[in-house]
Amino acid sequence: MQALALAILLFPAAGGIFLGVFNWRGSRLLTAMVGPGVIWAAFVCVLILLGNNVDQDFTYWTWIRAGSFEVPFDILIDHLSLFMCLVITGVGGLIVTYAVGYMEHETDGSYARFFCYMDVFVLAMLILVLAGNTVFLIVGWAGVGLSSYLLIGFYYWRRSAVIAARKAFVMNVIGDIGMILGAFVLFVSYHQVVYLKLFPALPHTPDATTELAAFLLLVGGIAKSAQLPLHTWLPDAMEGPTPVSALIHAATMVTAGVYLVARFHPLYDATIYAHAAVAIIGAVTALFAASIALVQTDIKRVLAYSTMSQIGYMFLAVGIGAYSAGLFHLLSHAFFKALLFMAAGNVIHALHDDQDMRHYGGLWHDMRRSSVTFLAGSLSLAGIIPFVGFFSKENVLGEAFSRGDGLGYAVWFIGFVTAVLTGFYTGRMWWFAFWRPASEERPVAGHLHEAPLVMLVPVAVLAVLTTVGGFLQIKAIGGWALVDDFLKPVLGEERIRTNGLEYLATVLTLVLAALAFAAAYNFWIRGTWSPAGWRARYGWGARVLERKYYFDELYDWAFVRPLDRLAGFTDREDRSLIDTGAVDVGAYTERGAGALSLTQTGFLRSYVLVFVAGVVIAAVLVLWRASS
Amino acid sequence: MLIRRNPLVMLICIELMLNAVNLTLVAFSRQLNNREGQLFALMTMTVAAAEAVVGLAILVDIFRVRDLEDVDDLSELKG
Amino acid sequence: MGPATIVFWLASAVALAGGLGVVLFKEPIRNVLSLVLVMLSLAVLFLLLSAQFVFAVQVIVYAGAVMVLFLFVITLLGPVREQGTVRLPWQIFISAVVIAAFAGFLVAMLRGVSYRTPDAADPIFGSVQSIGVGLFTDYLFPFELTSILLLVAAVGC
Amino acid sequence: MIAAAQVTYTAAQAWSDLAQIGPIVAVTVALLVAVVVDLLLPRGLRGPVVTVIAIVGLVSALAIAAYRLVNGYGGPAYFRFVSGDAFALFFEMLFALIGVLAVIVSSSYVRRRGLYEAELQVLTLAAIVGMMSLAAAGSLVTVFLGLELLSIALYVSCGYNRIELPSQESAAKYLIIGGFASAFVLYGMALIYGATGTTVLSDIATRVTSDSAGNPLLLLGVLLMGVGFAFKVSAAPFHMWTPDVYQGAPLPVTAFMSVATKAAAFAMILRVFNYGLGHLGPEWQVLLAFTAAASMVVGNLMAIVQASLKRMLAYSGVAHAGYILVGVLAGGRAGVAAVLFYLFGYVFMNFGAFAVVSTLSGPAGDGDLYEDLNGLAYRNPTLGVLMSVFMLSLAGFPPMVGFFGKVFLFTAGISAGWTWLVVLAVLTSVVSVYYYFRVLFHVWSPLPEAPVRFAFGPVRGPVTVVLLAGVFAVALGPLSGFLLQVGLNGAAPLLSGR
Amino acid sequence: MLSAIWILPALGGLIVCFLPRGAARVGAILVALAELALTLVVAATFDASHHGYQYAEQASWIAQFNVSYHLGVDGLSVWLLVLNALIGALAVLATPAAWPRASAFLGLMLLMESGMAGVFLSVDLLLFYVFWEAMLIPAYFLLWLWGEGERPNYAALKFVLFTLVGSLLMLVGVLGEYVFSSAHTFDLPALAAQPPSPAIQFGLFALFAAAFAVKIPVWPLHSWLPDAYMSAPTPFLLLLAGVMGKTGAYGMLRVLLPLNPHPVNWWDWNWVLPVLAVIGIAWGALLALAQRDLKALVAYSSISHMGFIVLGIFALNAQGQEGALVQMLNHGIIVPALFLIVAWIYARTGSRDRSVLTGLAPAMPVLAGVFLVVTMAALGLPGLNSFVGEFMTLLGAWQLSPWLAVAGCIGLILAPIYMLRLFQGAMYTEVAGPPDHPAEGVVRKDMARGELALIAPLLALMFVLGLYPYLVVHALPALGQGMQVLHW
Repeated sequence: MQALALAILLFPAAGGIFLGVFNWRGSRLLTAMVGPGVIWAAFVCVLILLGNNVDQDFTYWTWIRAGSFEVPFDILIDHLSLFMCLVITGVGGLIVTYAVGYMEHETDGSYARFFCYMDVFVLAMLILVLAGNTVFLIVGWAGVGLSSYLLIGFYYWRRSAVIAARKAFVMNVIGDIGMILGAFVLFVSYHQVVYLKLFPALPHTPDATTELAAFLLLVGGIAKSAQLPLHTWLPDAMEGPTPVSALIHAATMVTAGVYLVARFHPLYDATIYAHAAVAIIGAVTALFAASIALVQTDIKRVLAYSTMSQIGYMFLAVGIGAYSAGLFHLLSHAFFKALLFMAAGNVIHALHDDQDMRHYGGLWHDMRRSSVTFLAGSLSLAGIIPFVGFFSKENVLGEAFSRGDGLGYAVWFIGFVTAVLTGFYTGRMWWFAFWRPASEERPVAGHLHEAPLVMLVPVAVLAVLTTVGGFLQIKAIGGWALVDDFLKPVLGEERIRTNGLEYLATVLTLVLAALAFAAAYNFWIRGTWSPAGWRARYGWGARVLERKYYFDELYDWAFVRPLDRLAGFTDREDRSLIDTGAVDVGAYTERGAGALSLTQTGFLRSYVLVFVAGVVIAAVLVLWRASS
Repeated sequence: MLIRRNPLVMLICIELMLNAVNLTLVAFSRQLNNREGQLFALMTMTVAAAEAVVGLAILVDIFRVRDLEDVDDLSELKG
Repeated sequence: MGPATIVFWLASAVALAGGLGVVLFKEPIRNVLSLVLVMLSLAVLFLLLSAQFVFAVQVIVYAGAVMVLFLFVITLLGPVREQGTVRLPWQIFISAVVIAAFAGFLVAMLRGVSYRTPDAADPIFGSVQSIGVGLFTDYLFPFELTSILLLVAAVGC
Repeated sequence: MIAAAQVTYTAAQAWSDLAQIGPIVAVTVALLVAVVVDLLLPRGLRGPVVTVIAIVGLVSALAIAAYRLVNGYGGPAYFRFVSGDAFALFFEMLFALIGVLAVIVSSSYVRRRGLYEAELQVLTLAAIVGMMSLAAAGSLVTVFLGLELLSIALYVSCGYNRIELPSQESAAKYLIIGGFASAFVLYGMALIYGATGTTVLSDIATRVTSDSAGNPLLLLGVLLMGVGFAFKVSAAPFHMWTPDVYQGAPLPVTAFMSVATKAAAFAMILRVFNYGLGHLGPEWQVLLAFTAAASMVVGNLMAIVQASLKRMLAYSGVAHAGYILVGVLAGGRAGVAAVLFYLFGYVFMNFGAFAVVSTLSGPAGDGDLYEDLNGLAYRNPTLGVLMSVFMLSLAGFPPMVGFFGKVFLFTAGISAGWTWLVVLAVLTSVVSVYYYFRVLFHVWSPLPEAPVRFAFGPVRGPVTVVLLAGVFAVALGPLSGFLLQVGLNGAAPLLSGR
Repeated sequence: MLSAIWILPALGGLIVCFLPRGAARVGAILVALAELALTLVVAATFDASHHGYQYAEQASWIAQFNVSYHLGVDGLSVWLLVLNALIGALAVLATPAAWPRASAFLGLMLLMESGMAGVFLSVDLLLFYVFWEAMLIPAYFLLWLWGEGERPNYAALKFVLFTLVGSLLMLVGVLGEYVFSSAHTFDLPALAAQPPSPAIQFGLFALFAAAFAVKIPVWPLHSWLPDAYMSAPTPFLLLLAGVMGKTGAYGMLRVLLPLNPHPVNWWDWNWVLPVLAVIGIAWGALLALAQRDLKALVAYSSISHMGFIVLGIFALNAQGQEGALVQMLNHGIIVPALFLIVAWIYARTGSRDRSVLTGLAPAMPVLAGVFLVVTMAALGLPGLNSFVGEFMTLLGAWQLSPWLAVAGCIGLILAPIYMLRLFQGAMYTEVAGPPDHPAEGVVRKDMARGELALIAPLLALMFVLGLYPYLVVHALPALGQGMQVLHW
């Protein structure tokens, strides 16, 4: 079993290295085979491990040992990590197979390079999930940051992609530092690094260190999952190719924050403020992102903001203690968001990489199969009844509602409003892009050729999962909760007792979301409330939303520009203060020497004079010494 | 010695100083009643003589090259 | 005030005058002559200090031979008065100050010396015989050194 | 009839006394033979023959000194006027070595400059006799006579190049100030004699006890002698003569003078102050501390702005005098041994540097400016490398002997409590690195197109000397343990008095 | 065995100096590789369990001051020796055939390498000092005679004078140590056993710290570094940046801390230096941000990295100091790689100005890939080697005081910004088109096989040390007893 656990990591690693180093100029077919194949192999290993119901911490070698600080290289296999591995390798495999088709017009070099980066990403994500101690978690954490930098900046001949990549990476590093400091606090106060030893050592009553550690880890989570303060990199990350957005910015990477809180649930249970902060940040981000999504014209940006909003939901869930609900929403989100991205990818691919929704229209008629799958995804996103989205979102909102205290209701209400907004912008996206008759500027006027099979099959699989997946946990409507049972050994008992009321809330959100979706129809198509009219009256609101609440400008003004000025200042200072300081010393000695040499006049008599003067001084000294 | 500018006079001043030393030596010899002082005085006399001879030789050389009567002219070497 | 003390004061006065003369006279020849005067007065003092042999050497060798050599050289090189540009104006002033300080030290230091009254000198103290014996027994090595010294002086000029 | 004082001086004792001062005798014999030969031989033959005689004399002196140093040292001789102890033998060996080097370098230099060779060798021999007797001095009289003999020999050799004015000017300056200073020394000695009643150092050592510090005679004597010695060592306030004299005098004389006089003067200081007036420690240590500090600062600072190599080396000599004074101040066995070690090392460093400069001088005149060194390493690689070795050693870089000398000096200094002086020494030696590296800059700067002033012919003689000095400078580094032991033995007799 | 480690390059260097160009190059490579093999043998047979010095060689040198020629290697110095030999070999290999006066250059490089090996080997304080100064002389000549830039001599002289002020003060410290410590010897373990009183330790600490601070360099004494690095020729720069800085840090660990454990008088030195280190980290990072020239950027970034090392050393606990040592090795691997790459870019494009360089990635994809890995290692990406060092250093600093660790993190945040500016500035700005049809102007000049072979060992080490730092770390607990100040 130990070898198999390591194999999960070795497969993607081997794939990455092979593609990166050897197959760099090799055949495209080989690349197409190795890329996704390696991930499916990892998927198979996960399944085997799942089958044997392995629940063990495998240690391989000592990574660092400095006195009492001992960090082994160990992999923790338990239901939570297997659950995440399933998501990563499963959905990841689908996306990478989809990418084989999507990227075929790339050159040989870039093709191999793309798949190498994808494999490296999956490897890093697996390390993150499987790591058995905080330090290795950080290694995975930064590895994911690196691969997102590489993939966002994949089209490096586009300046905007390069800038976006760097921005994403710096944001991630800030998150890493939060994680590192959190690891310090944990080690310094509890002298443990390995999870299985650390969690029992944690106190049950909240005190300063647990709060501090929880907050610091939260900083890492926020940066990675693009929550409110550190979220500006996600929309720019859309510069990367669509499969990248699908895999990283929908299914796996952005959910790392949720996994983190779930994994450190003993720590978060032992804190009040940090735990509440998670929920609040999640809720606020959900609302914030949903509002911006309303006015976005680029389809991928809409999806990006919707991702941010959905992750807000997940943070909300884990923030109020409903860890398994959060993870179930994570699973469902992985399904329908990947589906939406890939379907959008099909459209973009067909329309020669045009991402602007205004040029779409008439897709229902021209690309029937992709439109159907996109519809399934949209309905699931909006939270309509049969789809998985409904069950997971309602599950989260239900838990929030039934938590019973002030935080629970406040958070539920924000979630409810966001659900409505989500319904609206999803509807807007569907009607405006797909249902509307073809717009004039559509790049390909005639019949759009549907995506090749290799792209359609993964989309179809995900569509099926989106529709059927809901039945995994229909707790929202009082049914069974398979996911909760699966995760019970790791996450412990459910903390929130459900009472009857939240079914009422669920029905309410369902109806309103459906209405919002329909409202979008006549808003955009029939024009009963013309967009232009709204924009005239609430112009300023639109502009604020479009400018993403001016966060980018704020960061630029607050951090980037002063940093450059400070750097310039230190550069000048370094030259003037220290450098000349040292050089001056040399200059002064030189000048002193010059003055001294004047005394050497060459006249004999002045020499004798100096001689006698010396005698006098010596006499004074000897006298002073003799007398003292 | 400090004031006069003629090198010859300087040599004479040195002789004067050495004479003074002789006087002190003989005085101490008498006071301590041992003859070392006087012998030492004799030694200094011979040394003074030798020095005078060499001094004059060098000065004669310089005078032969150029008529110098002021020691301050001797100031090519400086700085 | 026995005759010895009178002679002592007289000789030391003459020596002082000669010394001043050496320094202050403008004419080099006058300087040399005043130095001879100093030497002779010193010789008299030596006599008082019962250093007969040294007196003789001083008079014959030092005053006689060396001073004559000086006279000869000065007359050869032209006994012109000292004038010409004064290159170091401040030299005189500063050297005066320095000399005053130095003299002050000498006096201050020596005032505290307590002199032992010398006991009576036996007759052969300063005589040629005792100097001779001393020279060739105790001072043998220095004696040889002086011979080398004179050799070098001869070779040198 | 006045009874002659009965003095017994048996023949056996005469021989043993003579043996004590074997090296001095050897050099004197060589000197006399050289003078006689100089008179008899025809003009052409004179130079080389005298040189050979000089070398033979010096080598035999070296052999005698080494032999005596190895198996048992002698005691005082000639009524304690001179002594053959380890201290004296160490210096006699050192001076003989310097003499050999000097004679070789000067013979080829003089021939190249078309000067008259024989006299220079004679004068050098005379100077060495003076120095040896100075080092071996047992009494103030010998000290004075040795000092005067040395000085007069050097006055004459400075003025050796009769045709050129600078040489004569340097001789005149050196003579007048030298006379002035020796008058001071003499007066100091007279006062010490007056206070203690004897001129023999060992008696003085016994008579001068720590409580006699109040005696003004002693104080004044110490002051005056201290001033004279500082002059001879060219320590700071009294160093004014050094640069002019070094620049004016012919090169081998400068080389010899810079090294030999310093060593002899330090021997004298050690003899008189450390040994003779040991108990008056605080008094003369204050004096030397002042001169040491001043010479370190003045020496190093002035050296920076010099354009001429000889003047730069003169000032570096002043600075090194300051460093060695730290050892003298430290006193004790470690201090004296450090001084001896440093002097031995300094001799080779400095002499080597001067020898390299002397190879530059052609018939036209001494190659004295930095520019003359340009591209030396490319014209004559051995000279270039060796010059760098000397400069680095003077600057105190580790593999070379200079560094170890400084280490021992400073260790003695710190353990004797002169920490502030050691720190000053360290800081000023950083300044010294600046001008030593300026020399390196010129030596190694790529060969200029314009032909340098002195394209010099085959100079086997000085090159061998430089090579020998270089080997000593580098080899002594690691072997410093051995040399330090010799120094320690040398220091032993000196301190037995206290 | 140990004497061979420093004598071999010394002799080799001297011989190579006088060989003609071709033979000199071959000879130098042989000597360098032999040296590498020797150090590897020592490292391999080094058993970690044994405390104290292994392969110790002792012979009395200057008995009067009981100075002994005492060599020994322990956990601290074994890997630094290997680093010294490796970088030395790379430097010799990196010297192109058509190098002016190649034989003298290679000879001096080997001499410098032997000096540094001596520093790592010597256990006797005076011997340490002798090697410490001896390695300076070849460095001066290398920096000056083969220096690029407009005033190589000024830079070389400034470098020497700066270092000398420090090391001569250290000389006073060394002698003071001999005099004031009751052990009256120069042997490090013996001196560490009887430290003098805190007041004297205070003074001695200041003296020693001056020398080491200049060499590393620590913040206020770093102004020689830009001049020296900018005018140093690349092969020499590998040694200068890669290993010479480490001798300073090693000196702190070997000499400074054990000999004066608590230098407290007017103020506690053990607090002053970590603060200076942190300022250095921030200062170096900020300066790196402001640089336009790639080489200057890397130079300033190395000030920031060295700041981490000093911070680790003065954390005075196991994690901090072990992190410092690992960081020394990492920095010794990364900086030479960076300088090599900058030199290759300069060779290909003729300029080092960040803004002038246009997109090079399409022209040299392999170089771009290697440059990417090295940049990631340099900015401390977890998983690669530099992270391990920085993590443990900051952990140690956190235990000293949380604020120090937080301030240290500034360096961690700034690092990616300036490193990515370095990388993207050269590789990606204004790339004309997708890689397969690069812009006309950019001629495809990808990495030659030789260059790849040159940087391959460094890359491999980056990964190995990243994934398995235990290889180095396990030797550490067997540190010399001189380290008992560290309450493990």
